[in-house]
Amino acid sequence: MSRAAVLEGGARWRAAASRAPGVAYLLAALLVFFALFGPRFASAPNLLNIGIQSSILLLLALPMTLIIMAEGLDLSMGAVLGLAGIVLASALVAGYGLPAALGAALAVGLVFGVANGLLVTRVGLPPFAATLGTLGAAQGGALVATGGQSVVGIGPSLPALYASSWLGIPFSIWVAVAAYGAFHVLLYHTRFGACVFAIGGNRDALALAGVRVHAYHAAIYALGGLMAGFAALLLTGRMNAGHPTAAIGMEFDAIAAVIVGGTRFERGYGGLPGTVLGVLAVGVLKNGLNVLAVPSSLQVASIGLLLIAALLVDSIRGRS
Amino acid sequence: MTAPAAWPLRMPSIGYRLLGVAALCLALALATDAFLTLPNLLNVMRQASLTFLIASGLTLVIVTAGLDLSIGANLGLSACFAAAVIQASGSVLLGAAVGLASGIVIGVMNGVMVTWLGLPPFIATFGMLWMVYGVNYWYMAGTTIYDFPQGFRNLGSGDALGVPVPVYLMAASMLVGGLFTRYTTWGHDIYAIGANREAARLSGIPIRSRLMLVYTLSGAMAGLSGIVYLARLNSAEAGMGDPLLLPAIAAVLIGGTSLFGGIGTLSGTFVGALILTLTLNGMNLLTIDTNWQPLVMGVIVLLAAWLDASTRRRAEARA
Amino acid sequence: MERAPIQEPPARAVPRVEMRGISKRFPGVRALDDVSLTVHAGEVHMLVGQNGAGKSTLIKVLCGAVHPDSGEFRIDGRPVRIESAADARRLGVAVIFQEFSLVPHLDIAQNIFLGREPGSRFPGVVDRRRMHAQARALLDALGMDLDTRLPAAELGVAQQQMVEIAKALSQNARILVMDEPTAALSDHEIDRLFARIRKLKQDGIAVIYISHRLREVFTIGDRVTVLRDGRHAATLESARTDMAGLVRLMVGREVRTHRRRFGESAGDIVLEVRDLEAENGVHGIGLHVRAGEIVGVAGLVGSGRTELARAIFGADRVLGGEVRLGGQRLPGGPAEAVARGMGLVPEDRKESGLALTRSVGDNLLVAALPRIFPNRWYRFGTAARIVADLIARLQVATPSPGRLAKFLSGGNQQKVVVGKWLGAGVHFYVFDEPTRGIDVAAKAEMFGLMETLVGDGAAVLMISSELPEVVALCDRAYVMRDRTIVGELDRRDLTEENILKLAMHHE
Amino acid sequence: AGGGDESDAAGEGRETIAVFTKNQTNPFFEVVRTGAARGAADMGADVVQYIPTRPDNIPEQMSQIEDVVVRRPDAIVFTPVDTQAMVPGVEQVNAAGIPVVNITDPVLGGDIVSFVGCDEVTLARDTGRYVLERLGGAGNVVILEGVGGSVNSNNRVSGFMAAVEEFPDVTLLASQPGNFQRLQALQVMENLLQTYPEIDAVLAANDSMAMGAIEALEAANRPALVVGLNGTQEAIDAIKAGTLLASGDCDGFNHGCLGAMAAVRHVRNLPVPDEILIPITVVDETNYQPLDIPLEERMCPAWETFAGE
Ligand SMILES: Nc1ncnc2c1ncn2[C@@H]1O[C@H](COP(=O)(O)OP(=O)(O)OP(=O)(O)O)[C@@H](O)[C@H]1O
Ligand SMILES: Nc1ncnc2c1ncn2[C@@H]1O[C@H](COP(=O)(O)OP(=O)(O)OP(=O)(O)O)[C@@H](O)[C@H]1O
Ligand SMILES: [Mg+2]
Ligand SMILES: [Mg+2]
Repeated sequence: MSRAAVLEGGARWRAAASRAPGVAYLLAALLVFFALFGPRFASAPNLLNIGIQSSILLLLALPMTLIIMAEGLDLSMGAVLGLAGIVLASALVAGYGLPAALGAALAVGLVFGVANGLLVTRVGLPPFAATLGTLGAAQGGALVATGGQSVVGIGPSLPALYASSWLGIPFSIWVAVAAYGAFHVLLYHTRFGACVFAIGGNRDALALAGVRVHAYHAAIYALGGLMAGFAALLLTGRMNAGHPTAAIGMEFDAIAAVIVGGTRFERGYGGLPGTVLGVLAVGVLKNGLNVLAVPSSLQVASIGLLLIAALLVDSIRGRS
Repeated sequence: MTAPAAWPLRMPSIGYRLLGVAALCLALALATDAFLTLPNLLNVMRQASLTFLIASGLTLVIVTAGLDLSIGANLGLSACFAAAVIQASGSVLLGAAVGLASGIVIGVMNGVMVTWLGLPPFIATFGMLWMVYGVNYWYMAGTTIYDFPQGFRNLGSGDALGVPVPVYLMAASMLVGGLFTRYTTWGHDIYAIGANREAARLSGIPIRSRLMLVYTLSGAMAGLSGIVYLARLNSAEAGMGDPLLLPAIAAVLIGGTSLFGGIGTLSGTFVGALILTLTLNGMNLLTIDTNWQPLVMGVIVLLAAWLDASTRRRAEARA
Repeated sequence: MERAPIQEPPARAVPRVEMRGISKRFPGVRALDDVSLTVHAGEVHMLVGQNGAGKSTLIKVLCGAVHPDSGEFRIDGRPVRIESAADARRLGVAVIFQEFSLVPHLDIAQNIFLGREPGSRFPGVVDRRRMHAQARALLDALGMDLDTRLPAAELGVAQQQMVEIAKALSQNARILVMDEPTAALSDHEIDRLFARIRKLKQDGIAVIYISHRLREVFTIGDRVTVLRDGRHAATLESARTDMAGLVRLMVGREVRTHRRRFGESAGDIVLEVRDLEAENGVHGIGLHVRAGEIVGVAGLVGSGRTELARAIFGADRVLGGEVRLGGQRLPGGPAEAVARGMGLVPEDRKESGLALTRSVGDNLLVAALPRIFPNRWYRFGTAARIVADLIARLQVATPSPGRLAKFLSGGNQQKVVVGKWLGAGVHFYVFDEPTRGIDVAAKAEMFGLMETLVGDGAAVLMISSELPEVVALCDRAYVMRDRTIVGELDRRDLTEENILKLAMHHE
Repeated sequence: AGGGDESDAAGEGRETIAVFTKNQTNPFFEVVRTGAARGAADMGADVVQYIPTRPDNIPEQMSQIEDVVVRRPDAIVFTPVDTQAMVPGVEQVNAAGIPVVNITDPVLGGDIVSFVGCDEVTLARDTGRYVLERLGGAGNVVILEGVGGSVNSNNRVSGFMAAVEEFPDVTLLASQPGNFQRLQALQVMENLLQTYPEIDAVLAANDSMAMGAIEALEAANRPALVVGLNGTQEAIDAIKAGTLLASGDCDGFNHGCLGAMAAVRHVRNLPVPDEILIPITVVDETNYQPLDIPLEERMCPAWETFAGE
């Protein structure tokens, strides 16, 4: 009995390894390389740095995974994050408490997420066009509201929260870990999660099962907006200010991390662990190159190389 | 139009878009005296032509249900290479050839990644974007190359017979592109691939060589645009293509090309570029805060997408 | 219009399900025309009819997936409205669909309970332990020894079908609908399924059972309703009818199996395949087709016939062996195959046969462009002429060549897929399930077309699950099992029994 | 001679200075970086350059700061991509006990050893005044702003405004953002030329935009006086060619030089003033010569030139 279980466990590990996206191997290679050659790369403070730096991107990449699994896309996340950050900071400046300010940021995110969801499911717009439109709206909104200025003077409560740590682990990492946990449960242990797989994998099956597909589908985008709003907490805490353009382009990084992590635009294929690997790979690469003090132009090129190499590994393994 | 000309159904709602252009023109003519002057209209045409040049290759890529995010970076690198060669050799022709070649090489690499290596176009070209920027940052090392012979600069900022030179380039590429997409079997193959890649493959269309062609064309148009922008700006720097990517995508989408593939035209993209330019031109003439620009652009993209979603079904059912 | 006889069983309790006057039109097709159906508790009601007769549509109406244009329902005598799948579920209707409705990256248990996952103490969170235990129990009852954590993507067709059945059974439905549940199953699995159905009968469940295997009408059915071209043809007690009678009702005339006039002279070998092995799993394939021949490929669903066709055509990567067309070896790849004169009519015409969002004209020309316009210059006048000619020749029912392919009926779509090869100058055709989902008339036309083709010296390889078609139409047939050819039957030996014997052989 | 040994052996004597700049696209920062490298080399120290991979990206510069804190350079020479949003970054560096010299753009918080830069308001005002005097104190002008809302742009625009207000006969026609970018400035200028039949001078918040404006003016054949800010090589060449009237310069090379020097001096416990203001010059055809030498050949001034107590 126990022997069989062990064997089965081993088989499952092997199966997991064979399913692991190519980026897993690249990440391992990067870690080994930087640990050998990067001064103090493998020190605890530096590893924490990687965690801190990856946490905001992870908050966007988690819902992006679900959106992509559902054969969609959300280009508006970075802009919505920027706008939510402005709202959060402005609320703090106006003297509201942190919970109220966070609530406002979440509300902004939710409004945009729901708008995306409705545009995609009800109006029937292609996700790319719909979210490119809302990207413009959110970014324009943030710029118009601030005139392009930073929103400063947010008081000590948020910076203090951001700077806090527990068991030696900084706040933002705890947030990222908690978000991952929540998404893991959501995707793998709830009805909502099964619907995400089904919307991408076999939408008709879901409809025939009597599930209101549109509602769940829109909810996935709403969740994306909500998380963008929530990420404003970390971004604003990190900058001690709200800035309208601070998160521009982050959605592309999130999409790249998700795809590199093995999730595909077709048939509900993908998963969250791969996304974490994708986010970490980019984080480790940038951090390691900084620690090695590699020239910035080379860093820029390496990001492109990493993305393409990770996909190549997948493509080659897919063929054999 | 006769019946046969109607059946490659590629863009059903161009009428509405032209209506939009007319409405924009009318509104601007009423709102400002400066709009309805010949210099301003030529000015609008010049700006729209430049946007069209970048967006034209992208249109074909999107018709095949692909994407090319590297065009902005590609444009920048081509301009920088061309600039460096012109400065070093004094030969405008050589410089232009090198710029175009650089664009084509990047296009070919995109094509190889998408067809032979089977990478998803979104991320493959996004990765290419980073690599191209890396090369360009390294090559330019934070400098600007500027000051070119007047003859070369006319390519971007000059007029011929009172019409801006880029407008001729636009007209030429629209003519050639239009003939290519409409009157050659390659063009028809591209639409077939975009509409259903597997069916096209099983119909004997050589998918890989057609896609290679399209990505190469996209790279070549980015390279060409790089040269024209160089001539227009009289200078090149590494980041110059960055702000041009999203407007190019927006122009393609506003022009009615579908990201699902198989639907779209170059003339639509030109109308899209025109709508974008008119809007921005109008906002400038009315001295509206530029911070409003992203919002207005977003709304136009949404309107165009909504227009297609609501009219396409009816137009198709009528056929 | 004469009304077909409806035999009511001796007055029992109110029927479990009553459907009255159901009509449904699709663009170009009248799928259902004033159909009525009554099923009692504890009854297995068979639904038979030719392809496209409207069986699947009728049950889709019952389960809320398709909205009828008119008609009414009663369940246990009470009038009900079924607007959505959720409504149907609430009313106790469970369906096993003909097209698989599994989600590839969910595991078996998740698929079985999709949309009805057992909840835990936390709202929205699924009690996975309970879900897997229940799934286990369901699979055990069907005698299936599968890990409930396996994703559906890793299951074979038969296993998928069993999961579908488990999914329907898990709903504790009062009305269970099965649309061709045995199409992919072996005898052993069918026996278990039937045992299960008998048990359900005892529990007082109403079962509607669609099948093309007419024998099942007599083994498991109590009554049988025959649909013909979307109309109700008859409802009979199973015990009071026989196979010949059923077929007559289905076809609407005396049994007229399509008999081809077989030409004596088969020509030269057009296609020769030796030792073919492909990435998709087919292996050890050797076959040949002569000019003027229609050669069948038969086998059970999942036996690898489609894969064979794709390997020959070069659509899937070939690992070994060779394919010779007209004596020349094909280098592989559809482009080369087409250039040398081979055309494939794939089984999933919507996925890989047609561009649904393109016009009929574009679809008809897509393969022919290099031949019609050798200098690559597209002339609309020529194109229009050729398209008009093809439309007339194939009698494609379309209002204009500009009509999008997605608006055509199945039979007309199929004609377009065949038509694209006519213009391309192809002399060797592979037809994969050419009659799937097309109506009686279109089927006859399709057969006529194939005969014309071979009459003109072309050669045809035809894959079909309809054994009578194979028997009626083919000069010879190969039979496949486990992705390889297990036998060849020539004209004399070509009977349904012989095909099945080879196809089903149990070791 | 292994690379690792070098840093160890030299580690005793040579300090490592980390230099942060905003992007690798604006030529001004290349000048700053070169100056910093030269200044450090003059004092026998090494520099490592950090530039965000995306131009002016706030979270990325924040990450680079965190990474550099791990590497522990002896000092940091810092140009914030955003004056406000980088305050927590500086505070982190403070917490790690690494001295920070702030150059070019002020960072509005944290402890810094010294600020090296110039008064941008005055820079713009003087340059504006220069062109308006050339106009004879009367005429129609437009201002090309930088990135809307950035402190940089705000300071420069308010300097221009101050100059305009000094001349009652000067009319400000429009003040439009060109995002410090040549293409945008060019297009904005083209459109402004349609709206206003008479434009006598253009005050651009940096040289790139000035050059873009010149392109537009030349294409329209509408001569006007144009000034920019930063004194880039391109501007110098344009001044020589007579297309650009003047460029307000606050020598980026010296920002780099003195920033690096101040950092090294601080590490060596030498005195460093709280603020080193680089003098402003309005560069025109009479006084461009000192700037008109290739970047590689430029030398850092002696410390005392600007920072003598
Ligand atoms: N969604 C649809 N749109 C258009 N036509 C349809 C649709 N569904 C079914 N049809 C058409 O309605 C007719 C009846 O189809 P149905 O699937 O009910 O037949 P069936 O009796 O189940 O056939 P089979 O034995 O092949 O499963 C066919 O002509 C089919 O092409
Ligand atoms: N709908 C499907 N979903 C998942 N896998 C399938 C499906 N159809 C076929 N397969 C897989 O492909 C194998 C070969 O099946 P395929 O259907 O191609 O054979 P076939 O003999 O052509 O049968 P048919 O054409 O009647 O479906 C099956 O064993 C199965 O594993
Ligand atoms: Mg059916
Ligand atoms: Mg098949």
